[in-house]
Amino acid sequence: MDILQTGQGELIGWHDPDEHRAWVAAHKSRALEDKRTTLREAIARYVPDGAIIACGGFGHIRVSMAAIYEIIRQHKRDLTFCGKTAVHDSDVLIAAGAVCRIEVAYAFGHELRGLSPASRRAVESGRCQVVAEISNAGYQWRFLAAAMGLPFIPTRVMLGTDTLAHSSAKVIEDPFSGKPIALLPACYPDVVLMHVHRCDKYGNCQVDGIAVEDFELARAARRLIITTEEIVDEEMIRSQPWRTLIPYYLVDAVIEAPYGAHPTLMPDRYYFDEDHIGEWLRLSKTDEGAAEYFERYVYSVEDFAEYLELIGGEERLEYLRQVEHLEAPLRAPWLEEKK
Amino acid sequence: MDILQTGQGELIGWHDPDEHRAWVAAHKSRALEDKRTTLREAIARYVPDGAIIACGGFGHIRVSMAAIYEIIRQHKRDLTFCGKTAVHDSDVLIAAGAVCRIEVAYAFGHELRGLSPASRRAVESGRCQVVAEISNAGYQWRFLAAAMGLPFIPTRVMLGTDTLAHSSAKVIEDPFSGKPIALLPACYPDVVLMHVHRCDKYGNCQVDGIAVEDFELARAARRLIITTEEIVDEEMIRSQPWRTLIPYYLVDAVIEAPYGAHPTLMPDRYYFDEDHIGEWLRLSKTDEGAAEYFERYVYSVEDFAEYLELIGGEERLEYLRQVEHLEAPLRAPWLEEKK
Amino acid sequence: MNEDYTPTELLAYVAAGLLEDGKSVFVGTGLPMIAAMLAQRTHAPNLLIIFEAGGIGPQVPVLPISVGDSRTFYRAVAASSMHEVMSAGQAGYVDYGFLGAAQIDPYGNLNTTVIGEWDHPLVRLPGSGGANDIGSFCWRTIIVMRQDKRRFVEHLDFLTTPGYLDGPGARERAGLPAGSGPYRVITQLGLYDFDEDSKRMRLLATHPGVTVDDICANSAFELIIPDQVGTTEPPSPQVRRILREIDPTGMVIGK
Amino acid sequence: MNEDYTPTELLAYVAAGLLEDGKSVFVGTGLPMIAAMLAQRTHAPNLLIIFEAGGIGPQVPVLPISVGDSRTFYRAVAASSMHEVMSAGQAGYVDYGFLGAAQIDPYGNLNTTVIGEWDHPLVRLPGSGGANDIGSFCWRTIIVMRQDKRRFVEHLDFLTTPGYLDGPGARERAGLPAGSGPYRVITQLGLYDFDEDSKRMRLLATHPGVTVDDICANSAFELIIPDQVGTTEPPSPQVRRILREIDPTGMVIGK
Repeated sequence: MDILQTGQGELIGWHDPDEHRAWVAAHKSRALEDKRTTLREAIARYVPDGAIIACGGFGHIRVSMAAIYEIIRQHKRDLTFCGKTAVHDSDVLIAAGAVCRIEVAYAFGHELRGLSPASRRAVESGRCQVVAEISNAGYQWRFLAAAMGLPFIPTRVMLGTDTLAHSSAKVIEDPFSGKPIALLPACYPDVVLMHVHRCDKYGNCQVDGIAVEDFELARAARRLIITTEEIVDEEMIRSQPWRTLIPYYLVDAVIEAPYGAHPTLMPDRYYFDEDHIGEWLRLSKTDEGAAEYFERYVYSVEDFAEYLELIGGEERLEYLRQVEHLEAPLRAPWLEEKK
Repeated sequence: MDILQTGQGELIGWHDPDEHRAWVAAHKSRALEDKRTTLREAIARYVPDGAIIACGGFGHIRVSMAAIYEIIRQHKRDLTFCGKTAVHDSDVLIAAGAVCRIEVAYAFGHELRGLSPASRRAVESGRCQVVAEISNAGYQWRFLAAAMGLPFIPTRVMLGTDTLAHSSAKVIEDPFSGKPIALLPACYPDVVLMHVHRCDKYGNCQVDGIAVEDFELARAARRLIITTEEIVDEEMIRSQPWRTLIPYYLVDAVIEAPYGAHPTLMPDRYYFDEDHIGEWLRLSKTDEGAAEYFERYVYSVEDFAEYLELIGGEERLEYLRQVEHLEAPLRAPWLEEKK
Repeated sequence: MNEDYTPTELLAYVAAGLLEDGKSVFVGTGLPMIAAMLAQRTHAPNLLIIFEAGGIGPQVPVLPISVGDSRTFYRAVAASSMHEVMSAGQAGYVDYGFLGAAQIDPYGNLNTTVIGEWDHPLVRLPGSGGANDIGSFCWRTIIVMRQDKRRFVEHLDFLTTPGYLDGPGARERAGLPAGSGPYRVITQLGLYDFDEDSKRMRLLATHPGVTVDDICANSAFELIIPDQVGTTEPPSPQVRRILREIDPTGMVIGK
Repeated sequence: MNEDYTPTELLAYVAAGLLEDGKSVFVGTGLPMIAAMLAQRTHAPNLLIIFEAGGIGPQVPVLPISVGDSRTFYRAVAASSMHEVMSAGQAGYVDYGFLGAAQIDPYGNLNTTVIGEWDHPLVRLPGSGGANDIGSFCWRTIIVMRQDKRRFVEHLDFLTTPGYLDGPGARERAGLPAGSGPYRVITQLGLYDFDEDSKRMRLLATHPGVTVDDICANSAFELIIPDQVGTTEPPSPQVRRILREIDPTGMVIGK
């Protein structure tokens, strides 16, 4: 095999396909079982220190914040993060000291809101290490390779750039066209946290709106923890089985967590809580501020329900529902500053 | 590039990715346009003699028979067929003399009903040539490669077999695991015929039930002709955009053709017409019988609506609807023979 | 007594007995479907049935005619795509797979493509379909076929679907998933497995009334015949009643 | 007169003018979104807007904050996946793409990863995100960024997203899609394209009130300055009114 180029980024989450098949056969149950549990139990059981983790959704869209807060609450350490399209998820996990290594497609930024003070500080000071670069499509396709049980997927992006040079991809000559082509190694995260609109107690999941890369990521995951706006009867799944994005045998734990994506956006349910994200961005400008945030919103609360009371309870959540449905105007600290 | 093995099957439907990109840029409209037309017009325009064609669905499930009959009616010749999971579709096209070359994953059989007399006869006599072998998953992934704009997709099936030796795949050493792996070349059919439950006049399509490989095939197609049970208002598409299997810019022609899959099965609408399929299997035991079938059901009728009258009209279609919904028992000639 | 069972009922019963509860199986139409449904209604209620066209975990109401039939995703947990189920198989999620064949060789390799030469076929068969895929990636494939000297052959006319290729380690050397391969062969005469050392077919049990001589007389290659050969258990009246419930029209079982 | 337009309004207007009707564009949040919506409401009503997280052809009701925001698939023709839209791009279906950058070099290569050394960053930026993908596969990429000597540099600290790499033919030699690449650069000072022969950046037009000296003084690399340099047309009051309709809260345009 002539290899034209080998990216120098660290190869995280890759397994020989045969090794992964053996793992699947031994660890993933094909039986229809009631998988309902608590977040405390699920995170304690499936997220060991040092694990490689990834989040469903899109960084601040449909992110399982309930699971992320529980990881922080349990003081998980030395996690490696798949920064596929990382926004709020990676920022708080890095700031809390849970994540100390990250492969980056997108991270350290909050799109229109600006850069992330806390995680940038962690990276620039060396507390969090960037182990490899990649692009959004590139990461997405690393998960596709894993979902297909393949060692790699080819792509025509990243070629000729430092992004590729610092990735874990290799470049070969395509034996069909004779042109150089990049091969993206599969990525199987140890644990994936994913928030969905509804699922049954077995873990058969439906999502409204864009799937982003959750189809592939759910199938790439070794352990898949599902938080859901609601647990529905099996009947709802079986009456429209073509709506199932994730079948139960991919899922290890199911936790009912209404508003579990707050302060991120849940399509057709609730919009970004810009006041809360704004509070985070303001406090996280210093380590002390970030610590204050975690003390208030994570360590001092028993569980996610208590957190929801703290951020404004029913009234706040109703407002976010209205903004999502275009029934109330958006308020945002960063928007105020532009005026 | 060390190539461990090169399949000796003919490589059909492959294009250099750059050549395909240029074709897309020049020929696929990204504008939202009314694409409604007649089958006569669509087939005349998009199916030249000699084209490589493929059908959506699954051989005798959700097959655009209305489009297939029109191809036969217009005496198209020298077509090459992608026998991805070919059942009734390939059988009638080969018997009618429209298709004279086929790449085979599955063909010449009618599952439980037995083998296909007409197309077997054509292959065994040399009138139809098998140009390559492949597996169902292999073909599916050839379309995935095309849908992704890639020259190939790797797979771990077919290795070590004559199926691979007579395919268009190549085997290389995977640079990540060091193990042999098969590379399946992309396949871009010149024309794909697909029958869907509903679409709008622009070609945004929804399908109920299994997608089979239509997601990938629609994206691999150079020209995509959609027949649909009904043309719905754009509103129905836009109110649940996550139900769209095929966005309009992939589609070249939209034809409303209720019952357009008859005598094949349309999920949630109508079941196989076993009497009609049985008539075909009986008649097609001889060339004369097959000719009689085409004369009666294709050449003597003006269009698909007239055909539907001929096969039993509203009463017959209502019965098929009832069988699909488990409201009437299945009758089938081949079932009678087992008794 | 039980002696009025049909050969097909026996095959279905023996096949069903091979499937474990809580595992997954790739099912085709006909006998495999019957066997999987029988297993679900007896010892393996939590058997996950998957169809290659995309149906996952259906509650099959009546026997489907095709693996893409709407009955294959009736009240299913998912009505997905070939990409989804084939990927799941490739990634190791599918335990069992059923295969049929026109020819089998001592290593469990199968031919469903052609009798005669490939470019000048005597009989053209349907080709791989999903067989090569199932034979490549399922952990344990179960082959159900008729046995005679034209079908149990030393050399296949065409190797459509991989068994153990030419012996121990050959699958892995070819790049096929490690640790997978043919598990059992069921014919109208008996039940076979594969010898661990040689990967050649070995008689495990004869069906009631079948002798080892019958077995050997109906194979063109030498079967491994161990000293101890069992006899398969025929289906009980209760099993036969369930089979009639599953296939009331006799579509597969016959009347 | 028109002189009370803001710099952002001008950028949006110039960017919108580059988009053709009946074509497709990969859109990010902020200015690209505004430009695409302005184009749709003026000369390009049939412009197909695509978002990298899966939104295709939405009827955007209010400005989205994120490219995965539910506004990006509001009344869309499809709410799909990243796999779908990135594949469509790779296969040649996406005409235009918008990119921003912290640094650009003469060949239109972009840096959004790091200022300083990669393993000892002075400033860590978000990385590629979808930028490398867009820059690799869109037929024509439009770069919108601030121009000064720290941003227009001879050598990037990190080449995140490919422009023309090191000159003519370099994209193709690297294996990138043929015939694609940077199309225009828009800054607060002017509008640029790339010279056909050298693939280096060339001044096309200055914004009203900006001189060629201003242009050159704000680039650390030598720009190609042709004999004839145009002046961009400022947005009309009508255009500005539409921009205010699109962004009533001033999220992007400012107040």
